[in-house]
Amino acid sequence: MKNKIGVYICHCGSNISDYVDVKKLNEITAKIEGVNIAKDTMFACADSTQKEIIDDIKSNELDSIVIASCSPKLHLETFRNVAIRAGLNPYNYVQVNIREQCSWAHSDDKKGATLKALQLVKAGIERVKRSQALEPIEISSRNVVLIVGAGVAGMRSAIELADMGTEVYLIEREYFVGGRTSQWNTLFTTDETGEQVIKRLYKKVISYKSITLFTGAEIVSKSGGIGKFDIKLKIKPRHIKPNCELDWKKFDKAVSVCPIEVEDEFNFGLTKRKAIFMNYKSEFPQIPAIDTENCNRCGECVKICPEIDLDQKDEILNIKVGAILLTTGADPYEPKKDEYGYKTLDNVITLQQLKRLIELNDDKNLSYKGKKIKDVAFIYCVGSRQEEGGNTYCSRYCCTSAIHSAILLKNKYRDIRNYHINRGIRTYGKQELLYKESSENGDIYLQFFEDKIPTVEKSKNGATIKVIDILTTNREIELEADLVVLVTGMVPRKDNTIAGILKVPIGRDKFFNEIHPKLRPVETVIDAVYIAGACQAPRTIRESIDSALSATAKANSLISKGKIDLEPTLAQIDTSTCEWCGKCVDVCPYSAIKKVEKEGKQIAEIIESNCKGCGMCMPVCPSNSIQLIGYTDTEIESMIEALIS
Amino acid sequence: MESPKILVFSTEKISDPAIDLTGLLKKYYPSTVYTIAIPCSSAVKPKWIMHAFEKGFAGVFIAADGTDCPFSEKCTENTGNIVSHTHEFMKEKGIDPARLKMAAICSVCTDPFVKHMKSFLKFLTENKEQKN
Amino acid sequence: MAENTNNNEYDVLVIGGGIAGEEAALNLANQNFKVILVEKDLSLGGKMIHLSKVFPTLDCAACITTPKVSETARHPNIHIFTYSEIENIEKKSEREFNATLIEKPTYVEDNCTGCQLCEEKCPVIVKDQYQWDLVGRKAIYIPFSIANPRIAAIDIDNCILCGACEKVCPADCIDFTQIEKKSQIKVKAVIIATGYNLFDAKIIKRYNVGTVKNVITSMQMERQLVPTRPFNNVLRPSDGKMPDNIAYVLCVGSRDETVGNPICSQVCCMYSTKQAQLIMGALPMADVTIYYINIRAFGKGFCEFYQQAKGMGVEFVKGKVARIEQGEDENVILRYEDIIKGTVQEAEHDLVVLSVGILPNTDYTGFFKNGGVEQDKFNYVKQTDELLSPALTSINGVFAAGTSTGPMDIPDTILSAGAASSETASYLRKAK
Amino acid sequence: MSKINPEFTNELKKFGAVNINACYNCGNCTAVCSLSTEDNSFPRMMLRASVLGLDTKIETSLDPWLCYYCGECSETCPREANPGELMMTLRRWLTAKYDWTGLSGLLYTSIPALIIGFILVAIAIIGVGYTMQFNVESIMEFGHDFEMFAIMGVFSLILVPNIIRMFWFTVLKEKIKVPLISYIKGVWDLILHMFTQKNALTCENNTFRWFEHFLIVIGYLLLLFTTVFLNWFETENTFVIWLGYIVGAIIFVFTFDFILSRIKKSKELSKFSHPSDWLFVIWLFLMGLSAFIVRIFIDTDLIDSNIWLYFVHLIILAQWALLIVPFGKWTHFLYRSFAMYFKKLEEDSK
Repeated sequence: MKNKIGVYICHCGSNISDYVDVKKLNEITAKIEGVNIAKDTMFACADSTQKEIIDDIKSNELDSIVIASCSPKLHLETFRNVAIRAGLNPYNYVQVNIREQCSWAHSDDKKGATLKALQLVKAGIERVKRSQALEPIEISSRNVVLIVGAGVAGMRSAIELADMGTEVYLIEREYFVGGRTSQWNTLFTTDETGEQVIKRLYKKVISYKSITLFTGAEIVSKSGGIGKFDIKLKIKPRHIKPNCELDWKKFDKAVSVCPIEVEDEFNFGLTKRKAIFMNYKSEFPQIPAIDTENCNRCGECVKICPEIDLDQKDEILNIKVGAILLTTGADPYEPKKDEYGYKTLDNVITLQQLKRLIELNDDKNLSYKGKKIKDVAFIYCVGSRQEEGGNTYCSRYCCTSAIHSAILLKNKYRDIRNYHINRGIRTYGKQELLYKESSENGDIYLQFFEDKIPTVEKSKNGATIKVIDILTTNREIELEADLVVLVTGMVPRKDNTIAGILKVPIGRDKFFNEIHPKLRPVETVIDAVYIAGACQAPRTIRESIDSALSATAKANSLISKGKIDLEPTLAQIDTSTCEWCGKCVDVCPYSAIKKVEKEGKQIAEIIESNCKGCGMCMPVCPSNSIQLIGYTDTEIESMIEALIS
Repeated sequence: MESPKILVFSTEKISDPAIDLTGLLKKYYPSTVYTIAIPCSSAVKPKWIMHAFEKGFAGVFIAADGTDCPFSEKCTENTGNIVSHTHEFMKEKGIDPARLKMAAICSVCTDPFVKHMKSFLKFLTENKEQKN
Repeated sequence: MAENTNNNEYDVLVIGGGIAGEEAALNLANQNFKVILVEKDLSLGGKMIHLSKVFPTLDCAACITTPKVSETARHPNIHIFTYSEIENIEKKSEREFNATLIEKPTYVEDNCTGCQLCEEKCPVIVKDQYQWDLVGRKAIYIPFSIANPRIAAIDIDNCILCGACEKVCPADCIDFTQIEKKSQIKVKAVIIATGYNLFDAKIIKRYNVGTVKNVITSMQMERQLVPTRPFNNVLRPSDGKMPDNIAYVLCVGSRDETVGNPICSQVCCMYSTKQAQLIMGALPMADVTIYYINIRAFGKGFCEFYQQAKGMGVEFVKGKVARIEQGEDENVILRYEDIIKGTVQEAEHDLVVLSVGILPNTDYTGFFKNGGVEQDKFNYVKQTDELLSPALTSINGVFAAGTSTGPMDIPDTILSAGAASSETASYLRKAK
Repeated sequence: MSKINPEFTNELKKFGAVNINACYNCGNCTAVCSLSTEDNSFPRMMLRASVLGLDTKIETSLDPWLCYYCGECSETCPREANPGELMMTLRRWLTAKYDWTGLSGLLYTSIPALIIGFILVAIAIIGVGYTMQFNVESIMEFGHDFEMFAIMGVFSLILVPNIIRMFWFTVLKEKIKVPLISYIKGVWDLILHMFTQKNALTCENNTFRWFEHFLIVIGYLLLLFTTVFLNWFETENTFVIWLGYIVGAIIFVFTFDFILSRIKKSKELSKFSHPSDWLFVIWLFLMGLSAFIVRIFIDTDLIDSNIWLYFVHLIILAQWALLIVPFGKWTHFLYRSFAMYFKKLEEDSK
């Protein structure tokens, strides 16, 4: 208990003293037990007063101070600084709000205000008496970030972190980097190609010594927390001997002799590929891969290419990092069988397939399954904005992407005619210009309501689409299309085991969830685990990059100093009374409590690096074994008593 | 006759700034309203509330974070649970559960705060008179 | 880095103290860079601090902005100049910019405690720009209740120099002798976070803004919905009646070639939907109709938010309002084509809100001495590597954050500011 | 059920329509139009039908005729799709559609055909002159006879059948049952509309333009009346001569103003001009001007030595009467009036 307390009561010009009898207050305060000095002052925040307080603390060896003035939101830090300058622990300072919550709120009741001020000051004194000197909790951190997913967001963030002097592990589940963007070909709104963009990023990534890239790599397990994560990685073999120069002609031949043919996921099943493959010639890393799952180890390829090594095995690697950034991206929505004729009609494909189809076709003709394509009908919001069942959210990028694809088609193949059967075009911002360009190209837009969706039927030349068009007074419009493109949106990755390993919360839409979309948009409730790009929500490339760079700034400022200061306001468990029940764990939003065994007894323990000091665990504890520093039972209860006295 | 005393548990980030702003805007509420600020409204212990009643507070008001809570989406639910638990304790002790109230107060919700204080005080005063 | 002790030297100049500028400044300051933040207005907080609740989470804007504002104001690495402007910036070489800072006089010294006694005594009443002219303020005034810094300023254009404020000020901080202060500063990088302007609906003649009384802008409605609002409820201007049939006109100044702004403002659909939901709360009996071309509910949780509004009974009518005219009883008549019915309709509402779009704030164009920052065709800052480095501008070392590069909602603005701070940090570190 | 015909816009583009595909269906054009009503809303639906190629919908519609092209819709169109010009284009397309000879369509869409047509008429007139050895007296008499026969011929062989075709497309084909009395009751309105085009006054800020148009119509009809029935060029009656001078002057002064505004593109409606628009105003101007000058030459007895001048006038007149009146923009005057009449019938039938 403190017993050399200094109390200062501020007039705040006349803002307080006009309504609160400061002099009288001061007199009474001086008599309270434990109070060593009681003074009133015109402006407590004035430089001269601050100096005076410092002198008082030093000369009278005060052990704590109370200042009754304005709201702590204004000057708590100011006076904590005063305490520090006087050599006093800042947590042995209590600010009592007698302006906003007293003199101003009760200027209609001077007597009441004075009485209240007195009680507030008393409560402040009681609180400061029981205050503990606290130091911020300091934990060391590694200036290393693990980035999961080497798509645009992951690679861009890796480069930026490396620029800032942070070491990076960049891991990619696939054999090649680039994620969805590499499949995307020409991009809105700059008309760069995915290949170019990935090339720019990859060249930069490999130019840094501080970035270590693993392809075919996944997280197996995680331990530790903020500043000190220990991660176990599993790396799939590529089956090509390390550091060898590969002869491309031999590789081509090896591909041709490979007897395995599987659906090519890179082209969304439009083509087949071999077990030994590269998705496109300029793909990175510039080394082919043999996918272990499909290879039957016949050895035909080894006969041609001695660089191939079919005996390579999974590799397990342990890495130590300070923070984790998830940029795992999204999957395209896979339409259900027969959804608008998908997989039942010959000429129904998804937008993603169309993107690949444009890439696979020559410049003269667009053909699909050997048939020349002239009329292309885009059906929008497939798998997005569903009122029942499926996804309720809007996938954000698809309107613009479909329109941009239509423009590309029109520019590349003059006689193409595009029909956009949509639910209201959402080309927000500058993307609106693409919508205009496509319209002016002669693309026809038809709009339908969710409850009257278009029908796609087989016809002689392709498909007949019937749609009730709200832009033509709900008239039923019929059109013939050679190719039906389902504009499918984004869904969370099918395989999201990483969320389980890292305990990243999943939102209503099944994407990873941030703490707060505005306050902390790239942080998760797991400290030092950040999310960016399309794993968080459907996004365009630019938006993904914005979020990736944002996460970069946050991660860097957290771990680059080598140590992390945490607020000392933490929950504490009374180990003698705790009878493990787990209720506190259920309610804690930060997974900051774990079960431990101590002296043969199961009890809860606070993981200090995770605790944010919200105190939610306290009221649920049946044995009242949790106290929040600064808000302990004795502090609060003595304040209550002082307030009522 | 002295008017009944109300103890308000406010939250440092959200509802306490609203109570500050109430004073700033010179919107008056009774001077027998006392505030203790804590990090989150879900951290109020029933024990504290019971202590306040024991020591003579006529009413306790939790100015909750509601959906604005910076800590958890479940704050409203958690605070609600605290209130209902405390209500049980109050019933055991023969205290009218209506003497404990909770409402979400956003960081600029000055009018709602004043309204709540005035009506709560009115209720407590009437209640007290009836008892007398 | 922050060890730099020279008063006129900083690592980064952030122009604009709105949410973007604050986020960028905080990120950099947390990485130990010394930041100077220049805001032309009297308070930090930009436009966001004036908003009511924000979509799609409906959390209160002040609850998000004010902690950020005070964190910025408190940060030891951030030096704030409010009511100040940048006159010019000259790039000397990489990581070497000279800028001229102008501190405009407020005629009130910084030791003002914000007690507002002067306001009570000031005899001059003018329109309050922070309440979008809905109510009045004095010639000496605290900008708004949650302003930061929360100190008074004298609007010298309207002040009659009666000296009443000087007499009553307990802190003795009124100083009529203040003059504009010019100073030279040196910085290593610049972030443009100058934000946006709102479209002036008067430009559209057939909307009769000004002559038809009960037509207000969305920002005026926003102010009526804020808890710190000027009136205690949503009222229409002509007679102070509580409206019970409110209309929103979307795409006012957006997606419109005739006003030179063919792009979509990205936020109006959602803020209108949000206001509609809030009105449903404030005036439970009121009908709200939103006239739209396309509802752009594209972001995380937006579409669900739009569906929620529909579920609450907000009526969405597809059709652009073509004319706004005066009806009987001060009511307002909207003429539009109901696209779904395919017929021309005239609807009467007692209050009409124009959901005005976003235009670039082109202040930044005047900053740079030799060769300005390149603009895109709509006068936003041109993003020279839009896809991979969205914050880069045509000048190395000058970065753009938030709506200075195009229309954006708050979450996107914060991300964009984060990106700008990140690029700035690595630009600064390359010097080492 | 309607089938999309995307080729239609290409066909329509030959008639003029410019940027209609830019439309994003906001409905501003329809709502801003002073003539559209709840029961009768245009031009967006016409634009929509054009974009989708719903030609039967357009063929049976009277809406294009109800538009007086004040330009408000085009001026305020947020996508600059120019709906006003589309309505004008549709009038051209419909004129071609109604015309059983098919010449309208040809002249609208092919500038070479147009030039050939004009040259052929000029050659024919010169040929006739040649057969008369360029004798002033007989040529002027021929001119007068030609006028009468041309009017009657064009009217009975082309315009009346075309109006009947229009009636077929818009009323009969649509199976609109109209009581006989409505046909009679509407006649007065038909005549009134024809000569005053009073609906144009409903358009925003259109009073002066309407007045100009009205004066030209009156001037034109009077010129027709004086030349055909009063045989202006051969009369000695002072009143007729003066009347002739005045109406001639009215025509060329106001048409000159129209031409000027098309050149300056000052008004929305004059920003885009189809060849047929140019032809119409220029020929009307030339008619007024040449008639005026011919009369001066007659009054100053210079005509005998300047017979070429009358020839020029006669060629202009013949081109006007044989090409522009039956196949060109002149027909709008009739179709528009009948469209009002049919519209009234349609309304009465409901």
